[in-house]
Amino acid sequence: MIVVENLVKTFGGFRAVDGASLRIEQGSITGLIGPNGAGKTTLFNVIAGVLQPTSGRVTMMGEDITGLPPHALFHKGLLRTFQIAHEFSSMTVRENLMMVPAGQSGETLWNAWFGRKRIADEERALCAKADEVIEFLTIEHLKEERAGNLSGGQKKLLELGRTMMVDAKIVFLDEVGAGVNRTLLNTIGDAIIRLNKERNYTFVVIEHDMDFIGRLCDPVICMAEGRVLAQGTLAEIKANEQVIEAYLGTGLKNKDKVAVV
Amino acid sequence: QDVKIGVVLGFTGPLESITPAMAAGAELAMAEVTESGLLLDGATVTSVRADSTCIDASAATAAAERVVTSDGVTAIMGADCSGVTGAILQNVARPNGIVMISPSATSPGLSTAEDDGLFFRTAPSDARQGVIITNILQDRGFNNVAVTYTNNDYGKGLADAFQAEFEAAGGTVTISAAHEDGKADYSAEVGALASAGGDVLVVAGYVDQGGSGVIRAALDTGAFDTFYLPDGMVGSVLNDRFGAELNGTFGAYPGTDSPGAALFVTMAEGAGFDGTSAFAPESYDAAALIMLAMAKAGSSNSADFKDHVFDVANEPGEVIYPGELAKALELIAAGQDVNYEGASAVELIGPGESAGNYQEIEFKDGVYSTIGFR
Amino acid sequence: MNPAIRAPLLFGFVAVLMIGTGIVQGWNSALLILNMGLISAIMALGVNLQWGFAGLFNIGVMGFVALGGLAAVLISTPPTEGAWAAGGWNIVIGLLLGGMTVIGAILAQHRMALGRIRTLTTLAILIAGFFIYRAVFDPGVTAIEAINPSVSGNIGGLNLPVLLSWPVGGLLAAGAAWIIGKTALGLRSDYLAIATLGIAEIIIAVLKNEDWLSRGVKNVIGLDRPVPFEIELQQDPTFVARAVGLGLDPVTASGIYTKLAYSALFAVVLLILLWMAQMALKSPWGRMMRAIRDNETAARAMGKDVTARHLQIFILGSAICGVAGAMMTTLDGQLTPGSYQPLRFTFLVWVMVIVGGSGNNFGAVLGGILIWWLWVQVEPMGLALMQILSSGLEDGSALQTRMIDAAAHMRLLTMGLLMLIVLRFSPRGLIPER
Amino acid sequence: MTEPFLIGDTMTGGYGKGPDILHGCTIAVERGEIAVIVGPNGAGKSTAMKAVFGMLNVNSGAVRLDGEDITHLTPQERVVKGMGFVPQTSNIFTSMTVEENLEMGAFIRRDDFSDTMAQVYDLFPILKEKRHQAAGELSGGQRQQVAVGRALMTKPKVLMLDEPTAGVSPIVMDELFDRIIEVARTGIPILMVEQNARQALEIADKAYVLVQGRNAHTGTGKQLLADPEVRRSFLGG
Amino acid sequence: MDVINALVVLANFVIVPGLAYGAQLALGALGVTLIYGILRFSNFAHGDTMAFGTAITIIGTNALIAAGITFGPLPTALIALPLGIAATCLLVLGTDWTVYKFYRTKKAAPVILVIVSMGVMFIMNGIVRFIIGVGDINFADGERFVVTARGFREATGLAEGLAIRTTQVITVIVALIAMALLFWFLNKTRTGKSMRAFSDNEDLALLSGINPDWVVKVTWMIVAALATTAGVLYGLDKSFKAFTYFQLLLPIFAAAIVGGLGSPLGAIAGGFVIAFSEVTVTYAWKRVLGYILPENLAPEALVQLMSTDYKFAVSFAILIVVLLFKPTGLFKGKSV
Ligand SMILES: Nc1ncnc2c1ncn2[C@@H]1O[C@H](COP(=O)(O)OP(=O)(O)OP(=O)(O)O)[C@@H](O)[C@H]1O
Ligand SMILES: Nc1ncnc2c1ncn2[C@@H]1O[C@H](COP(=O)(O)OP(=O)(O)OP(=O)(O)O)[C@@H](O)[C@H]1O
Ligand SMILES: CC(C)C[C@H](N)C(=O)O
Ligand SMILES: [Mg+2]
Ligand SMILES: [Mg+2]
Repeated sequence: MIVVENLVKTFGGFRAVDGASLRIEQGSITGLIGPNGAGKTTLFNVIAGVLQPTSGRVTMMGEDITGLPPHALFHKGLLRTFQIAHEFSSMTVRENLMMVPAGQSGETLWNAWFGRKRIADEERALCAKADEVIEFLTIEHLKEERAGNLSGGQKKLLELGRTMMVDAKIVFLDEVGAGVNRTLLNTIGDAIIRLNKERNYTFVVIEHDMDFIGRLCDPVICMAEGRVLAQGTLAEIKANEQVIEAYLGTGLKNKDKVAVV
Repeated sequence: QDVKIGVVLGFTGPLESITPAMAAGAELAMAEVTESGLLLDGATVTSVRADSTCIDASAATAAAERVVTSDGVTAIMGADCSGVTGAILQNVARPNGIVMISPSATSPGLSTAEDDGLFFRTAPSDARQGVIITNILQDRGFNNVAVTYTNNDYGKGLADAFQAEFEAAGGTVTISAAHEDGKADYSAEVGALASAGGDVLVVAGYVDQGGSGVIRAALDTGAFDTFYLPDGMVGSVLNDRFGAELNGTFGAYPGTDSPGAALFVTMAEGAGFDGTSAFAPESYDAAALIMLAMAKAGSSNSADFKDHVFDVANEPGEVIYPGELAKALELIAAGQDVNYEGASAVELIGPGESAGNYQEIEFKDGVYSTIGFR
Repeated sequence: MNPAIRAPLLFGFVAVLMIGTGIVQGWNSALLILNMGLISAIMALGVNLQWGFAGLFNIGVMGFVALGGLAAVLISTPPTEGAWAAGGWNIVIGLLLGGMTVIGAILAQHRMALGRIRTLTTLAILIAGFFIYRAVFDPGVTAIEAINPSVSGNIGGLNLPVLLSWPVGGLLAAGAAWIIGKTALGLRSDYLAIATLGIAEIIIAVLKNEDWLSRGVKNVIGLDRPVPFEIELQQDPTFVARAVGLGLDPVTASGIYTKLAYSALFAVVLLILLWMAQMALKSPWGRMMRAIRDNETAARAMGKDVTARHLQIFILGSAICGVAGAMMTTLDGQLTPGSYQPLRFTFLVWVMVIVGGSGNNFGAVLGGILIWWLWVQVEPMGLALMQILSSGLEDGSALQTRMIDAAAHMRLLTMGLLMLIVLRFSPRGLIPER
Repeated sequence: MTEPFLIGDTMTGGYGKGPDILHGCTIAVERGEIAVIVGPNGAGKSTAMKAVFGMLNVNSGAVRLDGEDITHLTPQERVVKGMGFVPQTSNIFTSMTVEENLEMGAFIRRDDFSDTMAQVYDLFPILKEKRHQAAGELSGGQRQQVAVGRALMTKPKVLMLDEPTAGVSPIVMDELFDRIIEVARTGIPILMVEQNARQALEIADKAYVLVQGRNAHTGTGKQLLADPEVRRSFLGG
Repeated sequence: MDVINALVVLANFVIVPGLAYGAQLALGALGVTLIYGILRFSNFAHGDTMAFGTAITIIGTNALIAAGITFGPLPTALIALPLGIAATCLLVLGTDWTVYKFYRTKKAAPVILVIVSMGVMFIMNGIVRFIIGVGDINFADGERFVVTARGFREATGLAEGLAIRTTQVITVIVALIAMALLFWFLNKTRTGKSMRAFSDNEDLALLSGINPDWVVKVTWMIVAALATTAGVLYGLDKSFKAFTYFQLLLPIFAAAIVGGLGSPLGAIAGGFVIAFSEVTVTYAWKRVLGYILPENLAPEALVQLMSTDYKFAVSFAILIVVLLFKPTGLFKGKSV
């Protein structure tokens, strides 16, 4: 589905992504893990067109999409969420969702003035859809709240909710789980699996929660220092010495100091 | 009875430093008339000030409209800058039929503006000044000069009129460069002027504005040391500000060898303002003309007295100087003609503007003085 | 206070102000203020579209207003006799050549591979183009400016009804906005602001110095009007009879009549634009714009073409300012380029938008009318303030004279004071966005 | 029972003029202890932390530090009293370098803090590498490390952390928890909100479950971990 | 010899005035940039703050001269400067306390503060005119020139003169010192860093124990000092006039922005960019070329790229071009 070849992105002299090459298979839920600063988010940003690559190539279903602007990629069915939530803070939660779908006829001025009947119909449908998503995210009571006033986790939920408003082909999730309650995260995981099964979405998921990754992802790609360090099933990755050293670690050293009751 | 006259001048904005003296000049004339008790059977004359801002046509129009409709003035002394003067004339004076005498709007364009016979000015059109400057320069043997002008209708109009005249008379204008008033720095202009060269720099600007800035920079860099100063540039502040640095500089501004100007200066001194300040005499004269015309018409209504402005300003009749308004009113009451000369030797021509008598000045020992008349 | 009653209440208050002005200072004064107030409201609407809807910090309002004014001259004045023959074609061809030079340079930049050759070609095109342009253009200018310079000296206009200049002013401004938007809209906040300010200054510089176009600083006066002249009415016996029948003095009546006619024209334009802005704001388009204003990165990721939307709204807002500019020049009856000052035409409009309530169309309209009313009325207020303050002082004391002398300057001080008071009690504007 | 070192006692309050978010919520921590707050998103955990730190109005209830009523002190005065806080969001100075961020953490300290800084760099080696880079240019997890490092620089008497491990990799999370335990054992009480609840509860001496601004469950970390109801509803089974 | 003459002409009409004007703008821009950097708004009242400080200094200068105190070859105003600074400090602190503080605690959007500062500008406008009037005031005394054009010609025997004014020298030196001090202060001192922290994230600054009131006070006091110094030096070099000080605002803003808002280095660079683009692009090269080129090639025409009418247009055009390549100014400024 997506092939990344030899991608390099430098900031000043620093090579945040340093010749990464990877394939994301159609219909998979690929996990992307790696130490902080490995270049995962940067990789996402380059694929999603937020950043221009220094060199390298990205193709989507054979088509070269390197350096296309984000809105163009969105129209090709490529969606992403942000690690640091990017909500539309002065708009309500519902508006945050309703603005997502492309091709709304009310988004041209002409229709805003002279096609008001059509807009009203579309809006009603959109509104119903948004309410569905809101219900799924368990934030019904916040429909009319300004998104800026949400709690940290709720903002992350909203991020996810936006991807559910349209029919995407591939969705990049950047740490949707960070700051989200684990019980809810399980529900989110279920939804991802369902979207993957029922609507055939492809997912790429950055996450530091191994349980979550384990439940969802196959294959898992581990990045480090801007390059792909290892790739395989989670079990394989977990057994990889390098990955343990750089990323997983060996657990608490101060276990003994924890009070036992 | 109380006759109200609007004094519409730019009390704020780029001319804010000369307008107080102008207003004081006009109000001096009004006080004189009120005191005499001879206008329209003892009418008092009060001034209603309004801010023309000099640059904001809309605000000026609104202010003028207000003094007309709200304060009920029956004539306007003003406005100062040609731009707002045109706007007030078209949007307030003509619709309301109010006489307007400007002491200082000198743009040649106003000569041909439609005015229903309501508009006059005690300042000459700049077309005339171009001739004067040419004559003075050539009499002194200067044939190669640079010009800088303030970038408005006054400066540009004057510079154009002068250049046309001067070149027709065989002179060369090496450069004619605009400067904007109120700006921070004039090095660029002076640089260009210096590069073009010339024996004299003609500064068609305002003494309180960029004009002085250009002179300062030109003197400091040694680009020019002789200047020609037209009307907007002559003011006693030059003595304090430049003094001996300007020795040899010359110029001319409206005025005659009639004793009016000197009289006015003394009167102004008594009233606590500077009678040599630019356009202050013209302002006194503008106000005086309005009141004398009213007396002549026996009415303070513009429609009645607009046709008498010429009568009182020009021959025939007894010559009237500043401070003699009471005498003029007496004469008019007695049915006699007056010829108002005033502080600036008023002589109205053609479309109702000053004929343009000029006095030539020259700097010597750090002060300027009048050396002749044209 | 509940916004639903707040807005009508405030508009009611403005109406009371206007009526009060009419009663105290005369209806002519009140209507004059109202008319400029309506025009200001339109400008504020344009700025609000850009800032309130899309967060574009445009402080080049003055430039667009001036272009509108230029349209009024170019549409309504008669062509100067002999000007076209003397140099009009040189100018047109010169301008075309100049435009082609720029296009050529841009094409070279786009089409050629990066490198020294590209730079050299571009430079060569620009330099050669510049000289050719000057060679064709300058003689035309000289010839035109030589035609009776003290009253014309410019190319003149098309001698069409001045009303036509309102849409044309909008188009002219839109065209300029397109060029500016294409180059500068990538800039953020204050950087965009200073760029737009710069462009406005450039537009004014052109207007001031290209005498062939609209006489430069020599001003064009006596423009045509869409409504009758007062004098004509005063000389029209039926009108006079009717005025007298109504118990009015014909002079006053004629003034009121023409001003009312203007008010009606302006109000129609304002209402149409207000309706359009309001519909746009409440539609999905408006929602998209707010999203873009809130967070551009996210809006991009959600498939919105931020650049195109910015350009669109920049053009629209500027066009509205252009329309207002043409209307204002029509009302003034003259074009005086020297009077275009940023303080008056840009910052004052911004004050209107912010005090009214940015992001809210009704707020902008309210701010436009209210602030203009203040701008005119602070003058007598400032004087009154000084008189009150100094009344306690000994008559003729130095301080008192000083205060009365400075009264004219209290105009701005009063303005500032009132602004601060309003913003203190409703910091997000009088009718805030939601 | 003696009074805990820091206690937010039956706090009720909300943001500005909005509705109350907290309803009689109590959280407390003893010297040398780690207290962990867990709960669903939007339960009011962050709000409770901010209330303890004086960043919003508490309509009723009190906050006491070491027996002293500090309910009416400004946040800044609380800092001077020795409280340190890492908020959940915007918790770094993005335009300043990493090192300057840490220096700002030590702002109220007048002594030489270079050794503390060295400790922070030991704990988060990546920060040492990036110390002259603007913090806003860091990756999500690196920012989180800066935020915690900044709070550690204060050498506080009590440390409050709002989701310190959100977005950090497992290895760093372990190190962070190790360090938190060490710090706590030196006698500094630590009050922390966590969504990585299971790991957090393992090291917690005391734990609170907040739901809709109210205390739903309270106990030791182990007790709550063992409670099936808590596990199912809040810890993801 | 001719080449030297050409250089002297260039120095006299382009380089020296450009440097001096640039330094004048830079000093003003430093104040603007500081407010933007720390308090995050464009302060429209800055021009009038400068005017106020200068007005007070002028009054002080007059008093000193009346008392017979002068400063030798240097302008007496420099002795009165501290008085002006002190008064301006009081004024801006008072303004902050009565006006800006309210919006800061409310966390109002920057643009509201901009408009509020316009209100303050109007008020200061009135105050300044009330205190000192509207006229042009010349308060420079002491030795006006370091080198006069005539003196230079006589001393060197060259055909061309070079004039350097005392105030020009002082301004350039003061501007550079002020910039260096400010740079050092913001980046190296504790208070300076806390000011930057405050501007970056106010809430977090609070959590770090930074006293916001103190930060704000220090900012305003520095701004008052910078504004007064800038105003006085400008007034000494040209002359004092309330209206001109208001007009100075635009080029000052342009300088601060093109240099990069919030950056002291940028303010200096911006000042010179604006000044030199005004002075050079419209310069007529006739005289310079006349010296350099052989006699028969010497130009008749002015050899001027653009007439001086377009001097502002050109300097703004350059500004825009700079911004197109460096969207947040030469030194990576902030944007809110
Ligand atoms: N704008 C920037 N300028 C300079 N360096 C940057 C910039 N953005 C990211 N980096 C650096 O690039 C590296 C990769 O960052 P990235 O955000 O991609 O990491 P990540 O893998 O997503 O980490 P995390 O798990 O912490 O989110 C980091 O070391 C970061 O400091
Ligand atoms: N600034 C604010 N203004 C108004 N309401 C707010 C604000 N911040 C948060 N809220 C509301 O308060 C409630 C509690 O928020 P809080 O941030 O305390 O949740 P939390 O328990 O920390 O959740 P999370 O785990 O998602 O961070 C939420 O419903 C949220 O919408
Ligand atoms: C007051 C005057 C200096 C005005 C000038 N003569 C003009 O016409 O604009
Ligand atoms: Mg990341
Ligand atoms: Mg939280």
